[in-house]
Amino acid sequence: MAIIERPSEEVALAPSSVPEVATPSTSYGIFRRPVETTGWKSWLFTIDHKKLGIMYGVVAMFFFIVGGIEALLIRLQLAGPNGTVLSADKYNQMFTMHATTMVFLFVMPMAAAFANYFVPLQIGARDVAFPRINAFGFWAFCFGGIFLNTSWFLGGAADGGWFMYAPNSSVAFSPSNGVDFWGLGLQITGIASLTGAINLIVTVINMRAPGMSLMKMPIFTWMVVVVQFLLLFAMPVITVALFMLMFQRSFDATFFSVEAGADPLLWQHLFWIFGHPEVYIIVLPSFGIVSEILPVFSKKPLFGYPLVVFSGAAIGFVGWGVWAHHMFASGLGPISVAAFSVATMAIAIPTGVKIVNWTMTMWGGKIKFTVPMLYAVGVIVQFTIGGLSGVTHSVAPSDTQQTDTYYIVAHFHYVIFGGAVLGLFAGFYYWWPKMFGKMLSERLGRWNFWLTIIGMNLTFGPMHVVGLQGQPRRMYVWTENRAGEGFFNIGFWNLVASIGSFVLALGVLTFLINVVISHRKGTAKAPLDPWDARSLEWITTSPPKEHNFDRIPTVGHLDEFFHRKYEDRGSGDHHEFHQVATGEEVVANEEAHAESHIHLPSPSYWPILLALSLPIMGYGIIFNLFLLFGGAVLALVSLYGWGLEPHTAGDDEFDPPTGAALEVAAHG
Amino acid sequence: MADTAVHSDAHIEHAGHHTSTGLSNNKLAMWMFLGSECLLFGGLISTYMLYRGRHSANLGPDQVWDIPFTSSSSFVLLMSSLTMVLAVSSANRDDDRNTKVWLSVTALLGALFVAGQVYEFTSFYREGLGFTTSLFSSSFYTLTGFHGVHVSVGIIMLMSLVGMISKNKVVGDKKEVVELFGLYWHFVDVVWILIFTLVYLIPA
Amino acid sequence: MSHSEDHDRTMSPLTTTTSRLGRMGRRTTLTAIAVTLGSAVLAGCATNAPQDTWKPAGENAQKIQNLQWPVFLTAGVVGVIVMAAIGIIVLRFRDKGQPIPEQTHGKAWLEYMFIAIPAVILAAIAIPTVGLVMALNSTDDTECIINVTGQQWWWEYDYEVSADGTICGFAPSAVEASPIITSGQVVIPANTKVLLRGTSRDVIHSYWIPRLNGKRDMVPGRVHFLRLESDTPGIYAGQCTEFCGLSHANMRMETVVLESGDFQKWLDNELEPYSAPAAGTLAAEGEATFVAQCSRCHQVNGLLDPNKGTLVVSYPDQFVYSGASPNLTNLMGRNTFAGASWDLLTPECRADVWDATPEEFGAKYLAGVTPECLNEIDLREWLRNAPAKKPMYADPTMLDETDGKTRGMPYLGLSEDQIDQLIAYLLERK
Amino acid sequence: MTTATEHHDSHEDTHEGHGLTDAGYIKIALFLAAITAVEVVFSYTQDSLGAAFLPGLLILMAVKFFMVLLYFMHLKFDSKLFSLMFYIGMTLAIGCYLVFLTTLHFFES
Ligand code: HEA
Ligand code: HEA
Ligand code: HEC
Ligand code: CUA
Ligand SMILES: [Cu+2]
Repeated sequence: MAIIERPSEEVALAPSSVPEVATPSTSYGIFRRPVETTGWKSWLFTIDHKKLGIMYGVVAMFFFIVGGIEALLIRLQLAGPNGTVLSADKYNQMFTMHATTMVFLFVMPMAAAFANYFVPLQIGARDVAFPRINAFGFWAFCFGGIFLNTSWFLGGAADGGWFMYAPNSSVAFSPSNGVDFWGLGLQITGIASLTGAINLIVTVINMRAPGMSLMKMPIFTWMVVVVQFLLLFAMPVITVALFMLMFQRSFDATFFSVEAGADPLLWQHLFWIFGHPEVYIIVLPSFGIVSEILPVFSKKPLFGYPLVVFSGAAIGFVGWGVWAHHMFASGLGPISVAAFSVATMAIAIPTGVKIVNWTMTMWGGKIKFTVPMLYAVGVIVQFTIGGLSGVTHSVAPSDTQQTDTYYIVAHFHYVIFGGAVLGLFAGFYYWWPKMFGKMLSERLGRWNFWLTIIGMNLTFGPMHVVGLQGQPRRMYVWTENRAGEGFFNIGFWNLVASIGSFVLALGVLTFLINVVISHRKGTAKAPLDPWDARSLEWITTSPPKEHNFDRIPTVGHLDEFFHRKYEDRGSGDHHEFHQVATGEEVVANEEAHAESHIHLPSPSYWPILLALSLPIMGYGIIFNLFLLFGGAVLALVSLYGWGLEPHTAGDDEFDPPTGAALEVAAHG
Repeated sequence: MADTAVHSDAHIEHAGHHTSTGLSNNKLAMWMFLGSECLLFGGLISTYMLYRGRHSANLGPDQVWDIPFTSSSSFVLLMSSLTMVLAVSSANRDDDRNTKVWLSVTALLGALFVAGQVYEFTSFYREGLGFTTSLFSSSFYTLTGFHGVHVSVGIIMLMSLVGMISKNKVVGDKKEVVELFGLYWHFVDVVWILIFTLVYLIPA
Repeated sequence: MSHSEDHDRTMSPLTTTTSRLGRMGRRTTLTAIAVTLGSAVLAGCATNAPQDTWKPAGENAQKIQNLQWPVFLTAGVVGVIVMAAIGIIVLRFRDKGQPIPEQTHGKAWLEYMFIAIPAVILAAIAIPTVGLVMALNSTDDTECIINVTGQQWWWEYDYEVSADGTICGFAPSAVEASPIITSGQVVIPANTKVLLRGTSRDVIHSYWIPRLNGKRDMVPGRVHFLRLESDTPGIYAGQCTEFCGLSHANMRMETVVLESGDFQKWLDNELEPYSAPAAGTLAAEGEATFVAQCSRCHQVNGLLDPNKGTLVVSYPDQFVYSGASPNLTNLMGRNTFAGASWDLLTPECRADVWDATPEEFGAKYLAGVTPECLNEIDLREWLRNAPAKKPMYADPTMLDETDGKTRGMPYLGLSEDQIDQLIAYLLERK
Repeated sequence: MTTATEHHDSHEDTHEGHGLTDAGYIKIALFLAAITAVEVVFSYTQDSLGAAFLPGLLILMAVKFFMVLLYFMHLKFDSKLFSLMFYIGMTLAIGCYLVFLTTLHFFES
């Protein structure tokens, strides 16, 4: 924001203190370039990766609760036989939107929140490569998510299940506008993912601090890069599928019209070519978080760092060759089935590397079981359960007994909740002090953790039983006729799962309470380095200053921060680590050598306006083509505005001009 | 199109060049975008391939194609790649005048191609091949339509660029901006090379 | 399992790695045995749900079972090992003030080993998997083909007459063979390799009788095959497992396996000519109502229009989007209806048939639905208002997208009298 | 991002000194046009070409594709990183979609 920070003691000690507020002058006729650094405008038009990260987080959390409440309704309906909480129609909408919300509006954006916030910090950069595109990505996600959910009030949400198989998604079989909203909404959030992917990859390739070679990069950053590559190449595939769906529904194209000779397997292939990479998109960021946390609390570097990096990349790569394991019962023919079955098994190998290396990281460590660490260990255990049931699916003949039953539902909630979501919670607790300068309560955190773990096992554990006893998924009711009796009876275990889901909800609620309490206690300030951390994001204040680092750190090691704090005084095979500096001292040293001229790009109206045009066009396609035209005009105007706008507001756009401030030399 | 990197010294014009790899952010981003587009067009082409034979008897590819016509419009698009590369080359010599000329010629050739496509579509339509007629027609129009939209967007961008160069309003490094547009334009041409052979020349 | 926790804690953290691994090995062997026994016991008593995937009753299901239990076991053992390792770590490597450990970045040989071991295990799983995929797909030894067609939300079966005039190798004794069309329950002879040849009339459905075989999607525009085979007479329950819209949950199916003698009887009965209800009975009134209200959609083979004396042929394609409705010729010969979602038998009679021993089963099934055993409640509700019982897309004001055709059976506004008549009429359809 | 100490002027080595002269570009364009002409001729003489027809056309297509990619788009002279980005996408696209078409029995007819 074209202001120079003067890193003085005051600023360092009171990180939340606001730098000089500049008053904007006029630059767009009556509108002014939004250069405020406080107030609502500073959020709405911001292009700061940290603010955007927080905004991603808040909105994703909101959608987590939405998706969670949808899940609770599902569980209420299924608690007993012939449930009456939801009608068949509402139930179908509920699980479709539950999955869509959780996957596209919670896990992916929450990972984007962490990636946005921490990737630049972990590689020693001051922002991402394309800050305005970053802002656009956030708003596209936000508006896309809202757009998707307005379908609830405009005739009903999508009801075809999250993989929306054709031809059940055609107008004749799903006459409400729900599927249109679904397709266009995902298209919009997909644009956000694509731009985000390009942005983050460029950032990591090009903006690393001096000395940070690729193999010295924090593992979280690595996993984010792999995920962005997956997004980069997977999004266009679903884009093609969604366009065909839109043309089918809105303009009577024939892609999925069986009467015209269409092959319904076309959609399945396109969806899963995207869909399988997608599941690794979901889980790898959390793998990254876990890989950050385990070394910190074990006081050991990540075991086999290069192998963990390569296995992450390998998962990403092999993940492109296994999609048809979702189609083992679709009638592909035995050769394809056998090939995909074996390929799927292969993916357990790189994933196993992660599990084993995490375990070996802890082995022989000096472990502190803080809340983030509990969650990280939770991931290892819970994900392994889910991964192993995944291996049982990969055996194609057995999968024909399992597919589309609750046994699959159990698998993917163990890998998704046990892998991805627990990992995200680990990230919340680990990085909260960094992001907000305040600690979350460890005591409440432990409640949070245990309720969540017990809740998730109570919820998803019984689904293994229910599924192997033959209960298909996506059934709005089950009957006692097919429930059986005795220990494995479906009725009992369905009830357990439903009760479990409320325990789980209590767990999530505890987290929200923890957040509220932490922020109410206005004064309690987190120590600068509460965990004795190891990576670059900790070599700055908490929360970081607007420009992240007073001086861009020079990197000599993987775990740079650790090596600045500790020194090996042993000799030969004998190692003895001694603390030579505290985190505070390391940061103070950086501040003492602050750089003088720091330019940051300025906020802009255009990203949010461009993003706003997308849902307008969406409504246009569904309801009224004039609206489509209006949206297109807005998009065009925003694009031109964007294209002609300099990255940084000129000095004269401030009132008074801030040119003078630029010359202020840094303190010390 | 793209923002410049955050940079740690005050020379705004040079921003984006001081990178870990020495490569331009914008160019890297463009190449990634093009890599991603491979999967988009790949999907559309394979869908077309799957469905090209599924049509009513007398409205299949072999019946409606007009190879000489499409060959000439392909030639036009191919030549627009030449003019584009000449524009880039002029821009690299800081020759604004020729840059503008070649960019305009490129846009013109592009427009000629699009006009040819519009003509082709209307004549197919007159023969009875609507968008919804058959699987073949839906996937053909979708594939070539996507390509046509890419060309049209390119034309708009080229003309805007000509305007911006005239008014001296190009944000960032002018040479690079021209080069980026060039990459995009050539990619669209490359896609047409595939379409021309796979869709038009190889019989269903 | 009781851990030797105290012992663990007293051990010096500097114990050598080898001895740790050795101890871990011993413990996991024990746990593995426990798990093996445990799962064996559990599998043994898991006789319960009719769709239990671990209770094979046919050749293909058995082959799958033979492959899957060792896989589950392997997965279980791997899981236990991981958890045991975590358990040991939690107990042994807590921060008890020990010095900061060596900042080791890994040991190459260990890392390679941990790649090699899973690779070997997975290869051991992969080979039989590929073999079984191929084996399950072979159809050369098929002895009987039955066409099955899915539509929202029920299955139709069509027993083709083969060139030699037999159906599944059985020749009807009395009459000439003509195609048999039924719905909901498919009746097959025991010890016969039956091949279902399936497709769909609207969206994708999936055919699944867990105890006989894995599932196979039935896709519109494609024909897929699925083998069913069993040597034990009885009813095997199944369920549509590909999400197919509103009443996916109410799209079930059952495979009925009969001894060859019983199958012959069933066949003969199916092919018996139509017998009109005796004049003046309630059922005869029902026949008229049926012709007036139902026969436009539902076929009853051999039914003559009482007024015109002509053969009544249904034309459901004008009213139902999928173009088909269940053939009701021998409705009471099966014992469930409407996508096998409700019973035609009262609970007691149902239990009698379903729980019958394989020897008794045939006779009980062939008895069909007797007046005493009729579950009138559900059938009445169905006739009174079908879409209220089974969610279907049948509201006439909301059918723009399907040319006014319903998906499923619409509300017909029948009076209670008409329902009485229809039930009396339907009771004789067997 | 680098600090001033690591500062190196990179525009020189990324923009200039590589690539072709304008005359070179024109030659390539002519070559491309010629191939296109050959392709069209191919499509008219399909019968006499027999089994060589399909592979011939595909090879010509690939030659054109890579000529534009390598020369017009400078990929040959530019950083390998750009090639990497593009080729990953291209390879995934070719690989996945070929498998996809194979499983749908596209190549069997
Ligand atoms: C986070 C997301 C995630 C992850 C990581 C995975 C991971 C895996 N998944 Fe899962 N999967 C889903 C999300 C995920 N899945 C979803 C959402 C669906 C359903 C979609 C839908 O239908 O709605 C699904 C469905 C699904 C199916 C289709 C089931 C069906 O519908 O019939 C299959 C089939 O093969 C499968 C397999 C696997 C395998 C083999 C892995 C492997 O990557 C797991 C590897 C991990 C381990 C194996 C554990 C650790 C390893 C070791 C300890 C080493 C030693 C191990 C051995 C020697 C075995 N998954
Ligand atoms: C990221 C992915 C993700 C996540 C996190 C979850 C989380 C949960 N899921 Fe879901 N789920 C899917 C992805 C996910 N799911 C997918 C892809 C499907 C397949 C859909 C399909 O078939 O198309 C599916 C399907 C699915 C089904 C099967 C439906 C069916 O087939 O008929 C069920 C049933 O129990 C279920 C349950 C749950 C539950 C109980 C949670 C819980 O973990 C939720 C926990 C969260 C909360 C509970 C929110 C907390 C709320 C508060 C704190 C507010 C407090 C308010 C109150 C208590 C009122 N999910
Ligand atoms: C407009 C078409 C239509 C009409 C008219 C109609 N039905 Fe149906 N009926 C159906 C359809 C479709 C089904 C299958 C519904 C399902 O199971 O999902 C069905 C199912 C049934 C079933 C269950 C059949 C089975 O094998 O499972 C019975 C019994 C039945 N109808 C009786 C009647 C009677 C009696 C009447 C007349 C009073 C009638 N129907 C009128 C369309 C119709
Ligand atoms: Cu038919 Cu589900
Ligand atoms: Cu998958």
